Amino acid sequence: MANLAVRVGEFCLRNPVMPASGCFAIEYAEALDLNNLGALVIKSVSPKSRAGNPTPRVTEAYSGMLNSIGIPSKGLDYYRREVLPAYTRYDTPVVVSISADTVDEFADAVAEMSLPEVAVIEANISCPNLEADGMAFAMTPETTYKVVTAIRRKTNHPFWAKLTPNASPIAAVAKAAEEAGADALVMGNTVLGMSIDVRTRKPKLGNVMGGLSGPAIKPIAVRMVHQCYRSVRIPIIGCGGISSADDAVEFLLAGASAVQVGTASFLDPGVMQKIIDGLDAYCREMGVENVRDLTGQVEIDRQLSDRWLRFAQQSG
Amino acid sequence: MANLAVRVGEFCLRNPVMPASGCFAIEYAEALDLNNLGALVIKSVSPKSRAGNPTPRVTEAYSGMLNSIGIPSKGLDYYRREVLPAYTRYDTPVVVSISADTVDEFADAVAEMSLPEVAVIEANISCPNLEADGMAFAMTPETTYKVVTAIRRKTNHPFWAKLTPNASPIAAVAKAAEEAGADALVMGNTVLGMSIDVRTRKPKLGNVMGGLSGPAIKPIAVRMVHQCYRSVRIPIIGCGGISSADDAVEFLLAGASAVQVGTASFLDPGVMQKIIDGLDAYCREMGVENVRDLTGQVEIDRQLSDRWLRFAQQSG
Amino acid sequence: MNDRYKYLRLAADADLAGATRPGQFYQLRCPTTNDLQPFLLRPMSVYGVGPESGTIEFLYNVTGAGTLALSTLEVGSGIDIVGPLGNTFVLESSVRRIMVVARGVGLATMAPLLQLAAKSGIGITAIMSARAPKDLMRDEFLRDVDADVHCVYDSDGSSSVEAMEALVRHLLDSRNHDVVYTCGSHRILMLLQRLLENYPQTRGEVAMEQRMACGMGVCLSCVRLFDKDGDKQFLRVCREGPVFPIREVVGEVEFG
Amino acid sequence: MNDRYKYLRLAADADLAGATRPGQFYQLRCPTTNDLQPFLLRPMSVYGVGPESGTIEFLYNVTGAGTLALSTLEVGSGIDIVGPLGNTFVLESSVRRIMVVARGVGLATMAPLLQLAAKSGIGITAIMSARAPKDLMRDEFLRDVDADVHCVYDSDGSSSVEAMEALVRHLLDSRNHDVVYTCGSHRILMLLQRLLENYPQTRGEVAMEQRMACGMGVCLSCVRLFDKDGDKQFLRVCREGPVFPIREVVGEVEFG
Ligand SMILES: Cc1cc2nc3c(=O)[nH]c(=O)nc-3n(C[C@H](O)[C@H](O)[C@H](O)COP(=O)(O)OP(=O)(O)OC[C@H]3O[C@@H](n4cnc5c(N)ncnc54)[C@H](O)[C@@H]3O)c2cc1C
Ligand SMILES: Cc1cc2nc3c(=O)[nH]c(=O)nc-3n(C[C@H](O)[C@H](O)[C@H](O)COP(=O)(O)OP(=O)(O)OC[C@H]3O[C@@H](n4cnc5c(N)ncnc54)[C@H](O)[C@@H]3O)c2cc1C
Ligand SMILES: Cc1cc2nc3c(=O)[nH]c(=O)nc-3n(C[C@H](O)[C@H](O)[C@H](O)COP(=O)(O)O)c2cc1C
Ligand SMILES: Cc1cc2nc3c(=O)[nH]c(=O)nc-3n(C[C@H](O)[C@H](O)[C@H](O)COP(=O)(O)O)c2cc1C
Ligand code: FES
Ligand code: FES
Repeated sequence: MANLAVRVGEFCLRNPVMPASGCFAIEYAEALDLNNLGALVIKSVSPKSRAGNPTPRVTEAYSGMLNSIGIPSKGLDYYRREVLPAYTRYDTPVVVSISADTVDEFADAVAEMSLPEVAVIEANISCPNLEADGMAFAMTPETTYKVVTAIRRKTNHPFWAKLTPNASPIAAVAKAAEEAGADALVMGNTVLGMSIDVRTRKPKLGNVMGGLSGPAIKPIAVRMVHQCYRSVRIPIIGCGGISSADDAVEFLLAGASAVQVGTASFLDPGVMQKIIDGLDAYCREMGVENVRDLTGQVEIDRQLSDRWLRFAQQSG
Repeated sequence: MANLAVRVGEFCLRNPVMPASGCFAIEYAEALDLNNLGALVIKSVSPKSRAGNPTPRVTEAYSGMLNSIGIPSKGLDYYRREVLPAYTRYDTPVVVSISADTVDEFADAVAEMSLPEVAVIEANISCPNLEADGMAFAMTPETTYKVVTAIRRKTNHPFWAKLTPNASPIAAVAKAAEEAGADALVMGNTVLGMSIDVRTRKPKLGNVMGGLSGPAIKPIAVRMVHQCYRSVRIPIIGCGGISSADDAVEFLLAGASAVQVGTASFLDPGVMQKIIDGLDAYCREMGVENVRDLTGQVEIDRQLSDRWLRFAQQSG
Repeated sequence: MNDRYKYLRLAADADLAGATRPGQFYQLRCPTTNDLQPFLLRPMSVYGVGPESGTIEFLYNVTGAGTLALSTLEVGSGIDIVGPLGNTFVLESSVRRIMVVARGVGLATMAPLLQLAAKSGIGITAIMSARAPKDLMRDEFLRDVDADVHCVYDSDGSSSVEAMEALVRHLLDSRNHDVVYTCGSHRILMLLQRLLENYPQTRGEVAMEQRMACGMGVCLSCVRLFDKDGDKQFLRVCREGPVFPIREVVGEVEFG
Repeated sequence: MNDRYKYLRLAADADLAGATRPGQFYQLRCPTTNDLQPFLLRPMSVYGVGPESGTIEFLYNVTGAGTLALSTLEVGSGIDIVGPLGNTFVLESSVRRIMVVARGVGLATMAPLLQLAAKSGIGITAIMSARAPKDLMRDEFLRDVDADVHCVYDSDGSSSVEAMEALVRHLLDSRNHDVVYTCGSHRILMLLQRLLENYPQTRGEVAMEQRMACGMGVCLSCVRLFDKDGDKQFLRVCREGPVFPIREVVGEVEFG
């Protein structure tokens, strides 16, 4: 048995595998022993009550799916009273994911949910910022810095900023989150996409656009994890298209300290346990004693380009 | 037989189907009648001679592939003398794709290639801008405006700006290209990705990162075409993951006036002809007389959200 | 079965027959081929179970990539399924007679209910609606159960709302029915909802459909709005459903 | 064939046997399953053709998703292939004797050359290298062709560079060989390149491999560097190759 324990900053996990927000709920206790997971990440909650987006809310894509669930919410009180207790019963740290519409609302919500029974707060700053025309907080370094600073002021809980792959200056966004005091980054959320039914001419999602997730986005997420890893010193939790232990290892090698599994659970509710077991098997096969030693260990040959150029220059 | 002819600005095509740059070369004459295509788009050429990137240059992904070919080039003289003539022999307009390292180099190269036998110039402004630290020209509205303005000053040829899906403010980038005088947009190039071999721990591409293409990126490209369509009045050529007539129609409905087919040709060199035939079949089945009437005809129910909100507000 | 409907029987080591109740469904991982790559699992009602404890049957309509891929499965090949999922039709022991109103592939969902009712000695009135007599699949629905069967068709107009309203009223008036069950047609559901206002002593249940991802209550993609005594709320078809009281369905708006 | 090597025979309506020359390859669209989704086509040398004009044979090594998926193909099923692609081994009519040096699955690529040589009455010296005698596949390589066969193995050290160098030298010295062909081992290629310096009258050809996307010369993914009389240039393995003069290979650098 390899040592699967990892640390995300000060925070210790029995293994690096946890669910992605919105792709996990207590019902999975029927398919998994929740005491075996690294952490339990709950669906995002927003302080404002809302119904979520119109149906249809999901449609499939090649090697992936689009969703526009939105963040249906009955507010924080209801959440604390009716949702949270089911998760805090396990011997596994609980991560509460928060979405909000404005900087202040975000900070206040995080403060309110910084409860003793909550191990970590994940700030889903990939959600729309109403003060910036609905553009997600994490789309620019400036808005990221602002919201993360405000949150940091209001909580002493470990808190992770969940970034969006739709942001092009991802290294700068990551840096901004680090400088503003985030304890870790989750990289990342879904990629904005759209799909049209060519018979009815209607968008396949009620909300027209939605987030692409699943194996289709894995190369994009791996790349962004690696870019973040080169940009910041805080730990990174990789997320996007992970459906096997090999995928998880790929994210660890790229620079992640832990991983989140989303869409893959919809295809196999027991997949997280398989990934945990597979990580152990991988470590034993490859002679890796501690899974945490994999973080960032992609072997990039810095001289390769130069060698190639010299080699290629011989050509006419 | 439906009328498949389309216009991209002043420029008429017998049908909306053309290859994507880098995914087509004269060798496909063995698999296709090149006189049946809408246009012939050639692999990008750069004024500077270069060898391209180290091998391995391709690797596969879920529903797609990553490439880091780079733009191997022997310069414009060689291109004009040795490459171009093979393409201009057909009764199909030829599109020359240009990449360059700096604004001036770009403008000069476009000017030099604005030849009578060339119908259109495609400026691959998704390539790295050495004056901006290697960030692609089309990553920001400002650098886009600058390079497109410079190009426009130097050519009277129809010219298309090829945008990159890695740019997050895509509507603003599109607008900048329009304002700076591009005749049309190609949306878009590959999405930057990365893939690691978990046994060797090495990146699967010699160049570490590379461009994701194929069906995996289709929802992203469709979304961006639609965002561009809402942002500009110049025509848009859709590109990204198209491998069937239904895919082509999806892009037309989203707002494209024509489409480019890339990776799909690698899986079936005859696929462009099948897409052309399939477009005709689609039009006949659906009672569409002119394929050009499909552009932008996605049926978005602007009241849906409101109806949904009113409906949802009933809930407690 | 015929051009449109296909039959699928699976055998597993688990006691699927014992674990599955009428109205429940499974999520099926459809096969992947070069041409068809259904990504999500497909929800499918259980059409029948047994006689072996590991045997389970589905009846499906080929509509898109997933079901088309299913139809390419060769005898003897395996697929992954998740389930049983969802709630069940409720058939109280006090019930004496039920009415089932089925259209299209909705009959697959209700077939196990017929078996259960018959086994419990409960009387069955069955109304079957189809485009034309050749589409009816009467035998596939009844599977030797004894019932008072009424068939209506689009082809002769007998399935029109007016004609069906008259028929259902007539049947409900002539004998007491404790419960009415339906599946497979929104139009019929709305008709029954309206009719049941006049029969307060008769319960009504409908098995609903909605796009699903997880099928287990996790993702919130499959919600529909229901009215529980004036308290309107979104419920998950996969978890609180797929079976809902006919009276609680809020059917005013279609969102595609 | 055995644990590692599989045999695939396809029948098509086209005259594949007539169209395909030794050294050429096809791109195979491997099957897609729930577990294996090879996206790109896989390049595969032709191992044999005929006797029917539409029949073509491949011999492959199960190494990853694509070849694993191939090995799940059931007898009677169909796959799409693109080809024939690439150039061919050259066997001039003036040739009297050739040497073939094969290792591993490289024998598949060279098997058609043996057939052609035998049919033309050309003498054949065959050196076969393998890990151990059980991996050799001698009969699969020769397919009843008469040749002067020498087998070398890792297991007894006879396949070491030194031992092979001595063997090849001895054979080239004892009889005139017009051409030496090889495939399947970079080490052997480098050895032959070095040795051929001493045998200027002997041509050498090698069939190379490289990652491919299009297989038709379009995408520029499959380049390798070659030295044409001091003019170094990148050539496409799929188009200018896969067969190249041994002397022109630039083998100094491995890029993964
Ligand atoms: C609880 C439940 C039970 C069902 N039982 C049966 C049954 O017994 N027999 C049967 O033939 N069909 C049944 N259906 C409908 C069946 O799930 C769809 O016909 C099937 O998913 C279509 O998949 P496809 O890939 O062929 O079609 P596509 O149109 O390609 O499917 C695309 C996507 O839309 C979803 N989708 C399409 N139609 C429906 C639908 N009507 N309901 C929910 N999702 C849909 C698919 O699951 C998939 O995610 C049931 C649906 C639900 C929700
Ligand atoms: C011209 C040519 C002829 C060949 N002939 C044969 C043959 O007759 N028999 C045989 O067993 N093998 C042959 N190969 C090698 C064969 O193409 C690879 O073994 C095969 O592609 C591996 O695919 P995979 O999915 O099983 O492995 P994976 O490792 O999963 O493949 C991943 C990707 O790498 C590529 N790849 C992996 N190994 C190679 C390789 N050695 N060369 C080129 N691309 C590779 C694959 O095509 C695929 O795109 C030939 C290769 C070339 C270029
Ligand atoms: C149905 C669905 C709902 C989601 N809801 C949330 C959410 O509430 N909050 C959030 O931060 N991310 C949400 N996500 C994004 C996932 O947490 C994850 O970042 C993304 O799906 C990429 O990972 P995957 O490819 O493994 O699914 C959701 C994703 C899906 C598919
Ligand atoms: C192997 C390869 C080479 C490419 N070379 C170029 C190029 O030289 N110039 C360019 O503008 N785009 C290039 N592209 C991008 C394609 O033109 C296209 O924009 C992209 O692949 C998305 O389309 P697809 O999914 O249909 O392949 C290349 C893509 C591939 C796969
Ligand atoms: S399908 Fe996921 S909650 Fe119902
Ligand atoms: S594989 Fe595309 S050029 Fe050789």
